[in-house]
Amino acid sequence: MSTELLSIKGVSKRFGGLRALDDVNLSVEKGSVHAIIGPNGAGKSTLLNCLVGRIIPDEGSVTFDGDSLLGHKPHQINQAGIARVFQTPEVFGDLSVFENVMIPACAKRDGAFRINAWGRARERRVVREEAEHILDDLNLWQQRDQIVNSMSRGDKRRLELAMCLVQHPKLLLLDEPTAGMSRADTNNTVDLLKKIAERGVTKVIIEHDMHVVFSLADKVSVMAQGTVIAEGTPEEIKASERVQEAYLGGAHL
Amino acid sequence: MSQSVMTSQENPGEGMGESPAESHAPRGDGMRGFLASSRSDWLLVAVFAAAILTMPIWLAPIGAGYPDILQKFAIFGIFALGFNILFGFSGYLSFGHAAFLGAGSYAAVWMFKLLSMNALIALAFAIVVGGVFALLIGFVSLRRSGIYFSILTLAFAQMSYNLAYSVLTPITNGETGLQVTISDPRVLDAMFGGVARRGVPELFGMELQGWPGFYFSAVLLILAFFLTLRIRNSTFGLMLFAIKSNQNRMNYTGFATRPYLLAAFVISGMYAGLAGGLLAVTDPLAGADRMQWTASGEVVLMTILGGVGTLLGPVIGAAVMKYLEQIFSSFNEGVLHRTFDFLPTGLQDFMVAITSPFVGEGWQLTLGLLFMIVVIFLPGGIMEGVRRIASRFRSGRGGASPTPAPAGGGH
Amino acid sequence: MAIDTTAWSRRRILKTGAALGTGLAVPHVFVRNAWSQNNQFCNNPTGGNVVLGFNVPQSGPYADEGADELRAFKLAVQHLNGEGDGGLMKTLKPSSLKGNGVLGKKVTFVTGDTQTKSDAARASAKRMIEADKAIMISGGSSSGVAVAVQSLCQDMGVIFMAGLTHSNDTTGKDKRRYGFRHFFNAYMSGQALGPVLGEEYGKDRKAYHLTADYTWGWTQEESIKNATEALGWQTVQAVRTPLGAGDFSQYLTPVLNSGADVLILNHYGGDMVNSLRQAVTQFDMKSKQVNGKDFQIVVPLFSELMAQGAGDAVKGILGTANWDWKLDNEASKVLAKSFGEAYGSPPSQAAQTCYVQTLLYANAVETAGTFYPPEVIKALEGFEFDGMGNGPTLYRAEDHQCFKDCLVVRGKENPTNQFDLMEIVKVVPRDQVTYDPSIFGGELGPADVKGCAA
Amino acid sequence: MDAIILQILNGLDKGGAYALIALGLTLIFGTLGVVNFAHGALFMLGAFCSVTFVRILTISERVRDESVTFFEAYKEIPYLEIWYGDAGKAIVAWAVPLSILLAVPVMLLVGFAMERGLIRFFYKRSHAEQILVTFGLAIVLQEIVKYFFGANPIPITAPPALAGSADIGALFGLPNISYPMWRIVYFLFSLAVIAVVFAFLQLTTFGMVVRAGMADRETVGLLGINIGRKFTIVFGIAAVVAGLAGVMYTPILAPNYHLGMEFLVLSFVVVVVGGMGSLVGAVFAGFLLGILQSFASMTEVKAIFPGIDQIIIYLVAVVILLVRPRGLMGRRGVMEA
Repeated sequence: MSTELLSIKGVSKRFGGLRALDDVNLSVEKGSVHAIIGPNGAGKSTLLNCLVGRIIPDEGSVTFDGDSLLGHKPHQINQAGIARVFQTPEVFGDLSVFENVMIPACAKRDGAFRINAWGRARERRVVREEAEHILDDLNLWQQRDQIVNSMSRGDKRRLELAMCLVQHPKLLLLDEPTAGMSRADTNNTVDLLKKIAERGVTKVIIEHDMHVVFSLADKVSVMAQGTVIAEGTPEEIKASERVQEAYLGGAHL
Repeated sequence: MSQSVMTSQENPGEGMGESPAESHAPRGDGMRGFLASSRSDWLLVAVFAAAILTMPIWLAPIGAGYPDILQKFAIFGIFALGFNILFGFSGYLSFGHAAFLGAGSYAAVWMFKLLSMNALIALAFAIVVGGVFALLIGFVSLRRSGIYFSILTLAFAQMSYNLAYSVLTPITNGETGLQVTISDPRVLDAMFGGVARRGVPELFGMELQGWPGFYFSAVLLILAFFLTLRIRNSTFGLMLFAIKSNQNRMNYTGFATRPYLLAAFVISGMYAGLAGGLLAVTDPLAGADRMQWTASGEVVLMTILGGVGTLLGPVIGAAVMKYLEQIFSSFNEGVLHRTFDFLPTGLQDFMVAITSPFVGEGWQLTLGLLFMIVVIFLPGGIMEGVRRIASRFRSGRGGASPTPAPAGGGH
Repeated sequence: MAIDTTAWSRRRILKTGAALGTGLAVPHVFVRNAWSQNNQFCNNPTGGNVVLGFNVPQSGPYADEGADELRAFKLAVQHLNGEGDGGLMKTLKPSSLKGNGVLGKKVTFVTGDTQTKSDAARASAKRMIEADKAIMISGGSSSGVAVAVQSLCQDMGVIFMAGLTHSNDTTGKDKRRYGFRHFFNAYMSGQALGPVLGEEYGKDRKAYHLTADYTWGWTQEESIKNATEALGWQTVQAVRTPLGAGDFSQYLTPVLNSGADVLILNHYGGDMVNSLRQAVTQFDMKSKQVNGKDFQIVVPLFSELMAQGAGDAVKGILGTANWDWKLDNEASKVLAKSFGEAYGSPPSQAAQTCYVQTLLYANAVETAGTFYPPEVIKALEGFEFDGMGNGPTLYRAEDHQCFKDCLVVRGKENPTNQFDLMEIVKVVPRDQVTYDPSIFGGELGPADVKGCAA
Repeated sequence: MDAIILQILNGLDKGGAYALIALGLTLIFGTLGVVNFAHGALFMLGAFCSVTFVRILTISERVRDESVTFFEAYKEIPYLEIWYGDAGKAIVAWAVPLSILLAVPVMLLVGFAMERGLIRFFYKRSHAEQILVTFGLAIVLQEIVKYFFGANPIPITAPPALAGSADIGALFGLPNISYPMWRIVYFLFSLAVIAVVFAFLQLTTFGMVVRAGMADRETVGLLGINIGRKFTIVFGIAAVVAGLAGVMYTPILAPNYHLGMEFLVLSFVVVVVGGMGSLVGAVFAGFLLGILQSFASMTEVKAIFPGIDQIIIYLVAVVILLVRPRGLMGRRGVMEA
């Protein structure tokens, strides 16, 4: 019995003449933190989009927990247990923090569609308790009534993370979770992610900041020009000359 | 569903009064009320019901204390409430809602002709027809979003209108409008011995014209308001607001958004069907004009004028527009002279001269100006004005800092 | 206070019922008194005033026509109250009018906007009845509105004196006991126009109809078709055009190549202005020859405002009209003078019909000696009168349609002034346009309705 | 055959009008991001520029008709005709094309005033609010026109040389094809205006900036310091295009104050069918819908589908939007939310 949660085999995607993904193979172990690094335009985000159903690959297979993900809509993939944090936080800006967290909690309870037009949302005790719990966990309790649009980017990111975690996903995808953050915010986020890691949620992280990558990841894949050029533990990647040449160039280290 | 129905009765949430979420909940009608207590909901409904039912008294001084206009206030209030469930909650701007209003009217009149003059049968059928019609149009139109959605709904409504006016005359009686006649079969009435009295819709013997017609419409408006309130505070309502806020995130959060939107579309179509049916109940004649794009535009304007996404706004917007249409258009110079009677002659003539372009045949000028003034000075519609006055009043009295409570959904 | 007017108190219903019962049992004269003393009908005027409701289009394409109707109503009210020069009060025969208001009560009026929409018109009429206590409603500029308001007035028990409405249905299949029409109708247009068309254009013609795609258009088309086919004309094609199409070129292009040599435009208002102008000034049809004959255009229903809108295009076009201010009779001159002095322009036919309707209603009330509608209706039904500008006229009891002479007019080639747009070709005598009321069916309904006082 | 050619011609002049109105509308959408419900009113104002110009040219001496005594009845003879005889007559006759001279500056001013005085405050507001304010403005504008010109349609004639119909068929050796000359003029005029607008957008720096803005609404912010002024100019251009469409349309359709509303819905359908933010799409859709509308009116077609001419535009709109999600040439993301 393998512990493989996500398996990407031979995935390719073309946009016109551009080969965005070229025979990508990747395997994510249950409970691991798997980082994907690489220069801009390497195809990291495209790969993520293939995972959540935003893009359908031309070739290859994506298997999650034993089932193929291809051809499923984003909401079905989420219901299957994959949650995603976006590069720029995708939150419900007009709603309060509390509501933002309740919505994904409802998705977990109600499935993709259920009309519940009579009962008061706030009186759904189970959902509410889950939301309260996660807000408390992620230090958002004080801001629970704030309208999200008025929050800082860092807080929005934290909220988005809370929205994903409240669903207890099997796999969490993080697209540059610290992009555009100050050093202090970045450190906070790293601490947060470490804290989450203790819960055993499997994670795939796309990240530029090597500090973040090496302090979080169990395993690192390096992408360049649409394909995976190296894979290994953070130490192995650090040591790999090929990676140094192709990408790192010492710039970040 | 079952869980929620139970909780709504028992209100176990009240027991969580000590929970931190309760204590800091912002209040005010602008707020979607998600965190407001259900007790304040009941209070709101009670105040609303009292205000609606006493309209004949408090609207009489401004010339609106007669049955027909109050019926229109109530009926178009229902129409706008339903429209707001789609547009105000989910952000999808339908430009063809008049089609459901018209379909509801035709459905009701056909019930009067074929089955019975009983208003409940007609209304039930009108709601069903409005809903089914909305299901068909919504299913197709919701494949697109934004302005593409708006134009699809507009196109369907205009097709309905044009056909109703001409080719479908056997069903709609075209320009003249579908009427109830004494010679109609009315199978049920005939069966139960109820002699077709005079072709007036009734509720178990009470003819629904004039004041009874108003109170009947008013009760339905209050029910519709209560239902809208429930929807707004429900999980379903929360999902609609979430779709409006960020549909992309909804998808990645595991929701199939289209069924939610279609449900909202059908519900608002049923409201429109009910409103159309009520138009036929209080005045049994259904004309094609009701389906024209101007009628669809009217409900859009009513909603925006009152305040998009607010609960009371659409009802107020509907009343303001119907008031202008009915009362301002009726002012002629004679009425103006009487109005300014208290002034000396010269001043009186002057006042009549400067006000007359805005009333009578100039009532639409006033309407246009009102639209502009409201939207320029009160971005959230009339409800925004109400909120501002309320917060000023509150701060003036209590000295509490008027933190601008976000006008829920009015973005 | 508004509750005071509550229309459904049980006591009132009982009283009405009792009064009705008495009404059936006692002699006629007594009933009348019983009614007028009991206030038990809709909006029985109690004070020193009586309110009339003038419901005209004030917005939309017919707003100018509505404004003209309103001017006529105001003039009629002045004359009824004994102000101004009295107008047709002096010429109406037989007349019960006294020039001191109606039944001694001063006439006042309220106005409203029909928007030329059934819903708006009914809402406006309801306001007049419910809020302003109008005892009679008049006005309007389209048949759809007339039929809609008429049936409302029947339900409310308020008399409706129709304004401009030309469809056969108004006094045909949709006729009502409480509705009266002075204006002529499509059938009469056909009967009047047919023979003139035969004389002017010959018996061997091929006609192409463009018809506004709604009820009035259809009855117009049918009436003209019947009249011209009776002459021996052929109908090549009858094409329905959407109401308010604006640009009719796609309907006009096939006409010249269809083999037809007459184009009949069953359009009114903006549609007529545009289709006629496009046919004449753009497709140049008037100067074409087809089948060896001059191509002709006919517009069965004319109005002054449409002629104004169509400009030069109207020159030489045949059509019919209800009345024209240049008619050579005393009453027409009196009205043209009275109206012209008051407003600086001659009355349109819409204005004339509205003016006359108001006077006729007032006269019927005076004759009946009561505002009680069933009595007023009786006074109007079968009323034979003269001196309103249309020659001897009968308000036929069977369908509440006025029968009078009908005008065939032609757009004037060389107008001598800005109002001189049409010339009268022929005054078709009343007998020629009279028809059997049964051909259009319909039912007038009862005179004693519970109405708004029930 | 002749019927088909005639209906194509029909579609071309109709399409010309649709395309011109839609062009300005989509320009405003694309660059300013504003839903302008007052655009029909601009078309109407253009038409009334023509009416005003004709009125000015035909300021007349009033020769009293003595036969009418109780009100002022008179015949009008334009002073131009009295003073300059046939030359004056000719000027009056060519009033419509000449009124372009009046319409361009007037519409430009109207456009500037609208944008500066009202529209610019609504760039950041929701579409709903834009709709309400521009719809209110449209009503106000038409009520003002109604106040001065009445509700009745006003007859305006084309120059005699361009009135009547021309035997087009003779050019191609086909019989029975004669078509109104002014409509052909209108079609050519619309092509010319479209060409000028496109040339302006293609060949000038200003045009490049505008096109960049339309291609990607995000980059509109990069238009530079004078972004406000550029928006004003774009709005002015759109107003002029709509106005010119109205000016030249007056001989075809007698203008009344309602004219704008009649074209409003239609022009939105054209823009959306063409695809939001696509100028070429708007022009193409304008002509396409014009031609289809003409064909749907043929009796042969109506015999098969009764009432098809009533709904054809909307039917086509529905079909196109279902087959192509963003109209014929629309881009992803423009006005989709």
